[in-house]
Amino acid sequence: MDFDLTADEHAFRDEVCAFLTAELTEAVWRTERDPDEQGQWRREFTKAFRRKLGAAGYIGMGWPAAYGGGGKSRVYQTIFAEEMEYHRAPGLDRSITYVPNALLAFGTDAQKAEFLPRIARGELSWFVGYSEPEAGSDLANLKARAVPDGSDFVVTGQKAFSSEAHMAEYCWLAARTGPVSPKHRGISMFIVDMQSPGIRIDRYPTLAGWTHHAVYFDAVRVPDAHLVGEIDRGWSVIMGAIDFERAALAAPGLVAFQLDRLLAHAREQGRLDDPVLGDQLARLATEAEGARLMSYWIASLHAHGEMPQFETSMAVLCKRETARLFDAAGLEMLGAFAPLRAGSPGACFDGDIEAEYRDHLYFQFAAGGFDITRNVIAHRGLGLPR
Amino acid sequence: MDFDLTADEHAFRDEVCAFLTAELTEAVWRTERDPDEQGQWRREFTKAFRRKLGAAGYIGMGWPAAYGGGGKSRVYQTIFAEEMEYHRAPGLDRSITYVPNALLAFGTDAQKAEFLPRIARGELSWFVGYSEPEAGSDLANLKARAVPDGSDFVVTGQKAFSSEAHMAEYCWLAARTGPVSPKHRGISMFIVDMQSPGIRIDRYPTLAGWTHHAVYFDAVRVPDAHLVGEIDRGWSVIMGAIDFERAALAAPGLVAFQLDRLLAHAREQGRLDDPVLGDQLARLATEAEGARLMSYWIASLHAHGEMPQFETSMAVLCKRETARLFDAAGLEMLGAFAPLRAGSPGACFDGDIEAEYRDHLYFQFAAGGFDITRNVIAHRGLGLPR
Amino acid sequence: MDITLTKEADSLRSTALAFAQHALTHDRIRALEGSDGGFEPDVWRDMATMGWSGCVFPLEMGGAGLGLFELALIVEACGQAALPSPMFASVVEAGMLLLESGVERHRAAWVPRIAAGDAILTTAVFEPGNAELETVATTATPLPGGYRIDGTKTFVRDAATARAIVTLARCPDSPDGLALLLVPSGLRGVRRQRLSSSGGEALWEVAFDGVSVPATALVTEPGQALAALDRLLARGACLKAAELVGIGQAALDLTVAYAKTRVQFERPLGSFQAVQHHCATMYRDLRVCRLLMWEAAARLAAGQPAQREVAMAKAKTSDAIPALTRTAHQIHGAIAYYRDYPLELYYTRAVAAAAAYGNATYHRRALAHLLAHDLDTFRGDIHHGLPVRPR
Amino acid sequence: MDITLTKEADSLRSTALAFAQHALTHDRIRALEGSDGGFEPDVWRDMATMGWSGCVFPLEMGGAGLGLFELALIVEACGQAALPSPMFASVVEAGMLLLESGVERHRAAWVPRIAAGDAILTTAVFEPGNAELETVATTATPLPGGYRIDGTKTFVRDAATARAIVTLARCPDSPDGLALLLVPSGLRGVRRQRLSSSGGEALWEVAFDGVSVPATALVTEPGQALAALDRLLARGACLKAAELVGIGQAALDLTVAYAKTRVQFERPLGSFQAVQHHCATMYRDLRVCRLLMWEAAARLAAGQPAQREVAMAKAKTSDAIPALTRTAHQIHGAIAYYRDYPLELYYTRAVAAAAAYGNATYHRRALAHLLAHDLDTFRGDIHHGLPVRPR
Repeated sequence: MDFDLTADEHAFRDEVCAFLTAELTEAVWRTERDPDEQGQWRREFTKAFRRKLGAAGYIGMGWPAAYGGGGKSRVYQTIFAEEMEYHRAPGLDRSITYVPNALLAFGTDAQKAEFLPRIARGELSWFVGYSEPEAGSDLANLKARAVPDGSDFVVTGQKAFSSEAHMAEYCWLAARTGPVSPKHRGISMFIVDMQSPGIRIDRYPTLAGWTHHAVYFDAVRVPDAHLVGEIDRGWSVIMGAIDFERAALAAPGLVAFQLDRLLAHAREQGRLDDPVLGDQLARLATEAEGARLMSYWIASLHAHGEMPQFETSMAVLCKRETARLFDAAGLEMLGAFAPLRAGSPGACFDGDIEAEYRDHLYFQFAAGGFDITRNVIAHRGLGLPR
Repeated sequence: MDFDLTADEHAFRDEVCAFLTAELTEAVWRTERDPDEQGQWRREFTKAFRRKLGAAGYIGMGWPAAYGGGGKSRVYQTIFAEEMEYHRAPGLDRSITYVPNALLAFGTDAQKAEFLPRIARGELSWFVGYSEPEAGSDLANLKARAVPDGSDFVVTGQKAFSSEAHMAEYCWLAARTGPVSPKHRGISMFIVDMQSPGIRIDRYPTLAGWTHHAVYFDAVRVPDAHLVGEIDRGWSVIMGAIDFERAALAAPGLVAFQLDRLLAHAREQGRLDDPVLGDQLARLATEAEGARLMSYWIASLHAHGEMPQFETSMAVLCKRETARLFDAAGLEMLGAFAPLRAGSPGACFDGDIEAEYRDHLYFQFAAGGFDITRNVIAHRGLGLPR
Repeated sequence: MDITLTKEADSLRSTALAFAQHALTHDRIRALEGSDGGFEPDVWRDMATMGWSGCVFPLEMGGAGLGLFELALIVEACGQAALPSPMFASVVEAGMLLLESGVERHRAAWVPRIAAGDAILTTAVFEPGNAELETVATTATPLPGGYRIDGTKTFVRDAATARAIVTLARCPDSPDGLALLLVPSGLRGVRRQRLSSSGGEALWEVAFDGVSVPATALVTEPGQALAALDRLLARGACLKAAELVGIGQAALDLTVAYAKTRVQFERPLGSFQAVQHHCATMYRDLRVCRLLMWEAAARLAAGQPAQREVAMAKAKTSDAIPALTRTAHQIHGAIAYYRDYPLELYYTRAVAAAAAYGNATYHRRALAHLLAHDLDTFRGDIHHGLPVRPR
Repeated sequence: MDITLTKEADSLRSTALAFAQHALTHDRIRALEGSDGGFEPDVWRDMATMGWSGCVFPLEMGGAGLGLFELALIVEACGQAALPSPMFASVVEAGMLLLESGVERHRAAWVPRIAAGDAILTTAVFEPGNAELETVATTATPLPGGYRIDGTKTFVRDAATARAIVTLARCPDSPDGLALLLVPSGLRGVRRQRLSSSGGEALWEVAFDGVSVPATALVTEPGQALAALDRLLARGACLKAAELVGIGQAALDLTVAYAKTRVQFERPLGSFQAVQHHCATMYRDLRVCRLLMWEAAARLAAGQPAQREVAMAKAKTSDAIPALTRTAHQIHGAIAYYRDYPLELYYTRAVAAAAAYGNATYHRRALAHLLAHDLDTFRGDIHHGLPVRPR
């Protein structure tokens, strides 16, 4: 039981912090932002930045050495994720958290050899093709179909809410290959080259300002070799890989940044001794500390070889609920100036707090969301009956 | 639209307030309290007080003139209930709110003639025999049986959570006369003389300090004439009468008293200008005002001849959730002294705040409770599907 | 005591809502958000024709002779429809200020035109970095025969369409040190810059750089500005609370409708108990908000003191309605995260209305101030008199 | 960084819990609540035999040589079992005070006996009407060869069973104006009155009426009382947080077990989504509470500064655990409203533990004080250094 970073961990943290500080200069913040993109970095910048992460050895940190991994514990990965979030750096997403871990767990040797080195170098962006208009929380309801044809599968269907689809080299796709009932059966996983003929991408503006995508597959051919895991058994891949995504989502850098931003504002306004504000910031700081500990607790369990499952969902819930507390409290603290947006006279922090208040809405429903996550905790964590 | 009391209403309020102030003297508070009783008044005092309410004309205020009623609108009844709660007076309960209104709606002429005059004079205490160990929220699950035998029914079974059973002249009983499925059918309502042979009452101490009762019926004979409504159709009586109970429960006098008590305490401690406490009292006072308006809104709807249903449940929820906010906030405000109980050195308000913090627990689950009431609002108020 | 809408009020509300909900498509509303005017002139003309712009003004000034309560119902309906209009700037702010506190000259000149919808006026009160009115930095320096105005104002509604701006400034001529001056918006030295802001209002920063106005620009009698301002702030807060109630109703309606039709896990979304309980809480909170807002509006309309009630209404709506819109999105999920779904209109308007005329924190501070300095008012008209039974 | 229990700690916790849960029946626990002693001497002897009373003391004083963190696990287990004992008074308060800050004379005399469970000591710090320690009214007046103690103390744990009371008083002899004096509880002039209180502790008001003690009664070196007191308050808050975590775990366990078996509307109660979500929230809050408490305890155990962490742990547990017990009752319904159902043990103990050693409001004020005067400490060891990127 040790709540302090070790000397090594501290050094690593300082190294990551120095790397990010050096990369994300004032000039970069001025020139590389793009409100059309999720995360608000220009897509070319995100791709280039991910290559830098690869070159610095930050991508394969936790992989086995056989695949070029650094064999570093989850604590290091959490430190890295915390720093990335705190600095609001681009590139730490499913392309380097979810897909390579899912490949390691479920891919063939050939698939690992084909993709892992390129992922480790930060060369690949992935679009995870799960959600559809009628398959959100109820993911097993998906309708996209993959029909065997010679040594290929032929994929037809529509995917929604498709982050990074417009900049992805590959799609990690869930499609129906088998019966519709029971719904969880008959789903298979594929790796699809986004340059394949028959793929069309539409843009949809979100209320957060950036553009999201829908992807249409029209008789897109996928070679057998790019089937991941067994046919009709894709659901177990999806379920087995959920934790890879959750662990990355639980990083506590966002709330640390949100807290520091409000503290900076209060200090600038000479309001650090305002009793009512102090009471509120005391509450928020306590919640932020709780979220941070949750995240490192999960990392510690992994470091001990345990396999936290619903615990990781709980950590994500805790982090995201805390972030939403900060979103609302931030607006309240800005008072009359809260609604002002980027570029407006009077906007504090260039309108970021209001922008995040919109952006973070997806915390409440995406990747399980607050309600479904509570179902998961109740069922898997407490064993309550369905 | 008028948020002020009319001159008449104001005069009535002053009259009730003066009546209660005169009756509930310091001496009465010293001598007539009994921690073993729900409401903490000696049972003889409660019964005597109810007769005084009857003599003063406060019981039948809303009944039709034909049954000795005063024909006063719900606004007056709400004013009366608010004052009673504010003064923490005994006697305003199911015996004068629920039973007579249910009798007016569902009783035979003979039953009305037999019971209403005595109720109006405050002579009768009633025990409402609904709940059983296996029939709480799921009331239709009740198992007590009433079997026809000659011109009587013979009742056997067990009732739980039986307020005032030990001081009741009569029981307003729900028992099964028909099939067990569907559960809502086959229930009938009876009036049972509590002096009948075969009735046994057990006492159970509650965590609130007072004693609750369980009532056992062993072949208790009830004459046909005391069947209320049609046989096997008791569920519609239960459902039809729910609003009578709810409307009384929604009275806002409790939260007004809770607020004033905290204000008195803050003033006594010279803390009215404490900013953090001020922020909290501002929140609480706003919630209390909301609860008060909800209550008078329901009364106004009734006064206009409308029949609010789920709205009344919403008002009860609002009042009770607000009361629970006050319970927790009261303990917080007392700080280290919060846990001290009646008679202890250092106890504020003779430990009432901590006692109510325990007592009011039943707000959260009884008469629907917070969860079931939300179901009701969702289904009946918003039309959401079951 | 009668907390129900009169038949007339209920009918006014229904009519207003029916019009407001059909006046503009959601696409058009979104398109107007960035425009200089911010509203559709044709719609505003229709609203004037129906008597809404004149609703609160006396018959002899071309108004409908109704009161602030009826105006609140109209503002609520516009909030529920996300319908942009200069109602707030021209009627709630400048028009009622002139009606209640204006000198005869300006009242006679402007109120009938505001009531008819022929002229739009606005007010300039708040200042950058100084939104809580503790100090006013803008000055009206006496000149021979007039004043020179210098300073910068912000959160000025509809400055691009307003003929004139009723502007608050420090003024040594007045006993309370303040003056409200009517400044034609085309005067030399008046410059405006659009604020980019959450929600649908056209808000501006307006700079007055040595702007000369005649002595007749004074809107109120000397020493009356502060009182006029107090009434403006109370009215603004109450009617922003009304707008929030409309916003909350719309968000709840959208959510309930969606929950009834959307199927997930082979069941309607609305059959899940978690969704039901979220919706029930939204409904409960909305009802409390509406009752508090009604009370504040009724008291203001009757000319009764309403410090406590306005602060409660604005504090509660500013907390509860944005929270309600967050829950609405949580229930909707991804579909409402897109701009083409109408829920976002309410999400962003809730933020703007909560921040306008004092947010929840601001109004709780006002209540805490009452608590410390005027306990009777804090406790309200209907109270039982402290201390409680001394036990 | 490693936020997991060591095997040894986990094993200690399991052992402690298994013992604590079987030491007394619920009926016996309830019966003890009103008694003067408040605990079962046989059980305390067993706890001493297992080494718990000595857990935190050095081997050479007959202790187990473990630390505050292990003590927190034992206190948590006792909280989870609602098991009364003089652990808090004798070990957490008096014993550790003597160990850390006591003069050799008293440390050598008492710590081994406390560790062995042979003697129970307690502390008298708080005063009636003055629970927040801003001022101390009790006085230790210097006499030739000793002191005369006058004053009244409250919230004195286990005063009826304690051999001696470590008492805080104003004292002109000490540089910090304060003294801690060891007062044998049988001395003339020491009177005690039982407090009637929520929860299971035997709390007393103790009056010192001209009580004479020798000069050797001084527990700490002159000028060291305040520092000893600070450590006592931090330790007390942290271990009350540990107790609250145990209370929360017990309430959650009872609730989940009940929800799995109780059938309503032909379904297990726990299959209702509302119940599931309540339970999930309880579980989430409990986990956060436990992690915060672990952190505070680990820092105190390591002798690191822990103002922030202790305040956070006590503030959060004091809010969240009583709320958790309220939800537990809401889910149970009427059955748990009766005294013979064990949930009420936790309901009332949560109130008592939340109020002891500073409630949530008190500790948030402490955090706000840090915020105003020591921003780095407020932010914690792991922070990135304000200001954030200036945009």
